[in-house]
Amino acid sequence: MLVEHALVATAVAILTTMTLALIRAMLGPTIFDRVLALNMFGTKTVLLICVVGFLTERTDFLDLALLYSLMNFIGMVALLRFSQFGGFGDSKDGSPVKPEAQG
Amino acid sequence: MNTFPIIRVITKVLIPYILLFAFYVQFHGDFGPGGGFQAGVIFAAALILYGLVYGLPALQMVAPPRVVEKLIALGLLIYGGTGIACMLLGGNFLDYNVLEHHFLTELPAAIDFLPGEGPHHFLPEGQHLGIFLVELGVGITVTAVMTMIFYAFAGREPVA
Amino acid sequence: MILFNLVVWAFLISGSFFSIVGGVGIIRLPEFYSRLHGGGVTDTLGAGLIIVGLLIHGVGGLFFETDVSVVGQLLTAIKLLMILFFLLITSPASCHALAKSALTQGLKPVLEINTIDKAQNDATEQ
Amino acid sequence: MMNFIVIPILLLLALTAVTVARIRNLWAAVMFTGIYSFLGASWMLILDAPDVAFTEAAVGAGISTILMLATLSLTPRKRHQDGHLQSDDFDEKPRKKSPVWPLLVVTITGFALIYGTFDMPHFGSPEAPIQVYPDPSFISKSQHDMHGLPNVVTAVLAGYRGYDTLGETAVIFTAGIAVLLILRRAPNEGLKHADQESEVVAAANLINQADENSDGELTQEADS
Amino acid sequence: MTMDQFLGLYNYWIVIFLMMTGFYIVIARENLIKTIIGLNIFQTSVFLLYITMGKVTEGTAPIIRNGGGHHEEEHGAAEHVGHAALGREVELGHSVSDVSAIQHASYLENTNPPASPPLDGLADATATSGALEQNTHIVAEYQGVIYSNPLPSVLMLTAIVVGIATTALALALIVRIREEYGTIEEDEIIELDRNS
Repeated sequence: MLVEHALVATAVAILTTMTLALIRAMLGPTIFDRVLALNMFGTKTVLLICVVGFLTERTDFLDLALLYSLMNFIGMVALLRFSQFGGFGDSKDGSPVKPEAQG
Repeated sequence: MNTFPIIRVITKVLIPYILLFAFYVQFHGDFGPGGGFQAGVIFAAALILYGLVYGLPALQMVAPPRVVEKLIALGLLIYGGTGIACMLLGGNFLDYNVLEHHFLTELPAAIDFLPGEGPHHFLPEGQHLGIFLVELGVGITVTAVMTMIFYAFAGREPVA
Repeated sequence: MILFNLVVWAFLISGSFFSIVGGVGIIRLPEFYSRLHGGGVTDTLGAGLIIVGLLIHGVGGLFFETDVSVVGQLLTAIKLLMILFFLLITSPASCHALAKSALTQGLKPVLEINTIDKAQNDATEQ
Repeated sequence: MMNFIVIPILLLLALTAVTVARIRNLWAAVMFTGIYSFLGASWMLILDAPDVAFTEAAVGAGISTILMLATLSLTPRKRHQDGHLQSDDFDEKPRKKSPVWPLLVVTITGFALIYGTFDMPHFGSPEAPIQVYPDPSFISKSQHDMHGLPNVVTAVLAGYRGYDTLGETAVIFTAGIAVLLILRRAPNEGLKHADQESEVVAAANLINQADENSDGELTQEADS
Repeated sequence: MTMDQFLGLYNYWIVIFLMMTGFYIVIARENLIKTIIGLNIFQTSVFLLYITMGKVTEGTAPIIRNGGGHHEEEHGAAEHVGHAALGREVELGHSVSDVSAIQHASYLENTNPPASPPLDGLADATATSGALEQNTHIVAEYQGVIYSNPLPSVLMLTAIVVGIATTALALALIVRIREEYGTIEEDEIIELDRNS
């Protein structure tokens, strides 16, 4: 009943979930399903990094997990942006708004 | 993304932390994973996130292309200048040992609470100072280049 | 010590459980808006439980092991808390934005059970 | 114990790469490239290269994805009347060539490379040439030279190989300038600019007439 | 082939598989963006190949691990080294307080030609850490901890950033090609070139 065993079991569970998310991303059918699967995949990678960090006892690598979660969000916003507006033309929803205009 | 108020608010909350994280990666790079390349990319990613959510004009008010352009060259200048400074101080190009105790590295006596003798130094070794400057140059160049590339792509009008 | 490990075990295993449940949900559920639930479960509950388990494990090192640096463990705990903060903020926001984006682009939620099969067929035919 | 984690990651990597090769929708292909980068970075972390994992995650999954999406939004196959785009505008054209020859070439190359691996030192072997050649004790030496800088990667990057990193930074600088030179001005803006100076217009006309492959649009612009 | 041999080489095989997938995309697909994606996959697998080689069994990442709060520890190590240098200065007969002399001497010391045979390096290391004596094989070790090789990390680190810069350049060219030709399919571009 070492904690290491639990960590390995968790890592395997996370990898299983990653596989399932990957399968959904491959199946589609709509683009939103894929983006959802990508988002989930990214979160699972963050968790995997945390668990591996504890397993190898180098917890100073948690910086990486932080970075992964940030990049996940940024990639997600980019996908949304380009799927919604097809580029940077904000013309469809009015002229670009100053940052102060909306909370 | 004007129709996504939640994403706008979340972005506004997150961006300071991302910038802070970029600085952490830049200046903690000697002690943990990280360094100029990574910090530059993260900093640029924060700017790009702002641009994605609030639109390109808003981003260009924050980081005007005119300034970012110059930063591209500034980073490389800092890098090369560190090497030249080493040469002027009597060493070889990029030989950081000669930077030792030359630049403002002495801790003022008023805040010198470290144990042990004598005046202490912020950056006790020339190597540390040199690596710090070099990484700073790399970070500035990478940030500016990535931001400029983003401007170039995002400012392009699509043709039919 | 054993009790402590048991708590860590419980958190990690329950987190893994919810994670896999969400994974199965994202595969098995019939259409996009119901799949969002699967994604939501793994991203918040599963991730939260696993990170809290790791947090307890990390803090427990302070009490039960001798050669541990307090600063290092505290730093680890702070980093884990920040990761949790990021995950708990960004995942629901992305899920919401995704659902809203899908809705505005004309992907209709399927409201009756009977029509799910038909909707799925339509979606695959696209 | 780590094998339980490493082998699934490798299988997922292979699966993702095959998916990228098979999928026709470029949008999804870019997305899978992001997943591939995440997985590769995770494996790099397990292989004791956190710095590289850091960079790969930031660059491969973040910036690279964004740039490719930006390019995609500028290069759809067709654009609808209102400028609206759908995800199937980014499909590749169905290809006519049969994939047999490329597959054959790839298979032969792959088996040749695999044949080459039989002579390689086993994974993680401490006697591998890379571990013994330059000087195995240079980690402790770097601690001496760099006065105890904990991150040896940074020490090598900015200290020992400072010249090299200066060169790399110059390469990034050059690539950034090149992108700006290519994309800065709007399409055909150069020719419009040339209109103001008659000499340049004459020169452009000469070039356009001499260069027979110039398309009609360019010539028209310069003539007007 | 035994299981050990298989497990010792399967990393390389996976990397080769990834590399060949990227290669296939590059030569079989005609869409320019898809080609760039294939090149990216190829590139990442080359990174993975190098990183794989740098790993040592039982090794850890090449960031010196300190047992305690690492700043103090690292400071101590630095001061220890500094004192050693000072001691050498005294032996050489220089004035200790003369900072520039110390700098000069340490500069000389640091620019010693690295051509000395590896055994000298080993002796140095044993003098500082004393950990390598009982080691039968040669691995990068410091204060009793084995570290993986940092050199592949350094090379690949810069390669990744240069890679994204060149990828951006290629994408910019693709944008221009799309504007001039109206397509990004290789065969259509060749067709247009032939017809014009």
